[in-house]
Amino acid sequence: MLTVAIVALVKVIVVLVIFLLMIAYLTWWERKLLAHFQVRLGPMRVGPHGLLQPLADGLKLLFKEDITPAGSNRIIFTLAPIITFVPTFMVLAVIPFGKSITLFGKSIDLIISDFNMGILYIFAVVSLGVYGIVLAGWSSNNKYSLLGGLRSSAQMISYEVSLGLSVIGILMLSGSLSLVNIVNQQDSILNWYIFRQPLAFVIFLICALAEINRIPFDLPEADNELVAGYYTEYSSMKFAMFFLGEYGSMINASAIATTLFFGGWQGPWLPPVVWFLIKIGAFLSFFIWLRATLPRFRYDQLMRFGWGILLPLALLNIFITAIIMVW
Amino acid sequence: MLNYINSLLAIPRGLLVTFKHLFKPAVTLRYPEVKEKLPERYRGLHYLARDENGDEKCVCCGLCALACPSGCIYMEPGENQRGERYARVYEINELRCIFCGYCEEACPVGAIFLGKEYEFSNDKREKFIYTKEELLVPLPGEKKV
Amino acid sequence: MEFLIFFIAAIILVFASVLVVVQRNPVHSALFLIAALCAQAILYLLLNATFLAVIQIIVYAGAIMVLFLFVIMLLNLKKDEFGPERRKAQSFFGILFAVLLLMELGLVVKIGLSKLTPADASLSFDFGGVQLVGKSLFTDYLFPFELTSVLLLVAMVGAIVLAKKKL
Amino acid sequence: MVPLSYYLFLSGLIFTIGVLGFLVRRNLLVMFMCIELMLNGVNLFLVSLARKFGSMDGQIFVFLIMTVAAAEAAVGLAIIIAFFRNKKSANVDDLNLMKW
Repeated sequence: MLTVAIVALVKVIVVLVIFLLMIAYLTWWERKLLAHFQVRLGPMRVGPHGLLQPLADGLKLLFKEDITPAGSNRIIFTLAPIITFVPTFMVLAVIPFGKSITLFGKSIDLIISDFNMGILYIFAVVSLGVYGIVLAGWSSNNKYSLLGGLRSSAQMISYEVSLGLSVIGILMLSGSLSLVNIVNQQDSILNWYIFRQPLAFVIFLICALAEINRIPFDLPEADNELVAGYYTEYSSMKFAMFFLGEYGSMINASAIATTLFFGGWQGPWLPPVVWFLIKIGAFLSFFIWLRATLPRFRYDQLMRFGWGILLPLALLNIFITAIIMVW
Repeated sequence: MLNYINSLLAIPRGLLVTFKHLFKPAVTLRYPEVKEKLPERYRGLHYLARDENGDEKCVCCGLCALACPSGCIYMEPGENQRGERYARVYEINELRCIFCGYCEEACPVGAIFLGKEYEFSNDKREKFIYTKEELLVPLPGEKKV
Repeated sequence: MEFLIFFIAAIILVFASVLVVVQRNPVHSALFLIAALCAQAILYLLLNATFLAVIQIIVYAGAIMVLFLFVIMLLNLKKDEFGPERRKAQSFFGILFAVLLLMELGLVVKIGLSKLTPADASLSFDFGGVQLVGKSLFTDYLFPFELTSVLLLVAMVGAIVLAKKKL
Repeated sequence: MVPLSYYLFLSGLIFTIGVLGFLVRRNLLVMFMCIELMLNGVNLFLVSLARKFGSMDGQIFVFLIMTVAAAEAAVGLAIIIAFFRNKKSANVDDLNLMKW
């Protein structure tokens, strides 16, 4: 009992630390890569090639003045960043990041909790993340924030439907809701679900982009129309929490996409954990690449695209999968 | 239908364009360490020239002040020991100056020039009124004011 | 351990439910309702209803309550628009009735429990899991299940008709 | 192992709180939330009995109640919006057109 608890605790701590480090260096990587896409250099001053930039940013944010606007709802205003930030951590609990290893004569699974309904759990936790944004928008007592919050909640609810439906094809093929089983089924590259569910992958990717508010779906925080959307009024550590939450959910989206479609930690030669990190990194770079390329959607286009194109496509995907399975 | 396919293909096309840009060398200049090569006719901070004897060329005729569209040049004439007219006071307000170079063109004796110096920022407004001592080219062996 | 979790979840559930009723600001009420729903999901987990616990969070906390919050923000009620709240007589009778109801429920549960003969049934391995829920949903309860789809369709049409200004 | 009676009393308590709120509050939205509370009390009751008898029927019922709650929320909130649009209020006391 005690050893189980200790092992679990160690796993949680290690995963959290690595996750936070990844978030920190994701901001650096994004700035750097984006700069090179735009034929610039990006951060160069703090440390060699700006490697200590995340540290400097963090310190700067920590020492900024923490402002709570007058007329805002103080409790909810403080609560909102926490609500956006915590679910991103909770998603990590069910993502397998490696084959089980043997340590001190004990076999340890490289997953925090092998919950047999991993995918449903992820959806449950992710759906709670909307509240942070909505409440932040509402409690700031600011028109831009409220508009940003409303927009984002509408966007997230709309795209969550297609996101859920796009995964159902995989669930039908795998016959399991456990992410561990899904990864184990993709043992060779031909068994990766991207090849068996290409349409689902495209829908999943688009919906995931919309869920994590990345360009081209960054309407909630559209800088040039809404100042900064729902976090216009936020400063200092609270702003940092939104920032962490956003980049954390970006990593989560990559991790889930990797697990579902790209065989998770499966791969030859290299250790499984390394493969997992490489695949996540590729996804993150792809997101940044998209940011460097695509313009933002208009709001009505966004809604029409979500309900009019993605949802029918997702349903069609389920339909085709069912037909092929029964055949 | 063809329209749709075309607009869908626009996304990978755009991605390709940005991808090509990824490998271009950055145009950024790392400023304080590396400085931009200024063009030949760059107009920066003024300086007052001296003749071959090391005397000031300026005869305080006032043509530069007349030509100046922003009226930033102020001068008071004086007479030196040899009885020649010279500028006792010569001030240029660099905050008002628009660096048009008309003073340089107006000068009949070739005394005022616009140099290549552009790093003369300061946090006090008074420091931008450059006096004659600051504008004159230092004599060899003399330290610049 | 199980007792501890039960009591924590139960206390959160009861307090949050009371606060839903007591809070003057509807947004606060909605937030406490979300907290209550999450606490109840924990109770479901204790009762081996894993699938229901997850569905509770996805459907209730993730969809229905977001809709509530959305509407509250859309209406954006000012303080004075809440109207006169809690009339004295009404509160008195309301509380009286609630206490009577609670006593009655308690009595019913007590009497009912004494007549309940079977001991705890042994549970199958994945009781409350997706497979068992799915199996009974698509065999024994197929007709109600299909009816819910009709119900949802009707609700959707109804909501659109009601919310639209002009048809 | 928590005794069944605890769960049943708890669900009764939640149901009662829902009823109380429904009777006492005058804000339509909060009344609606109290209905959700009542439904949840019943759900807890059903799930705990399902556990006791080791049969899935109770859980299936909860599942069905949840779909009903979702449908109810959609229609009910639409009604509230329509009401608010006409009366600029969310108070049940203003909902008196068919009173006489």
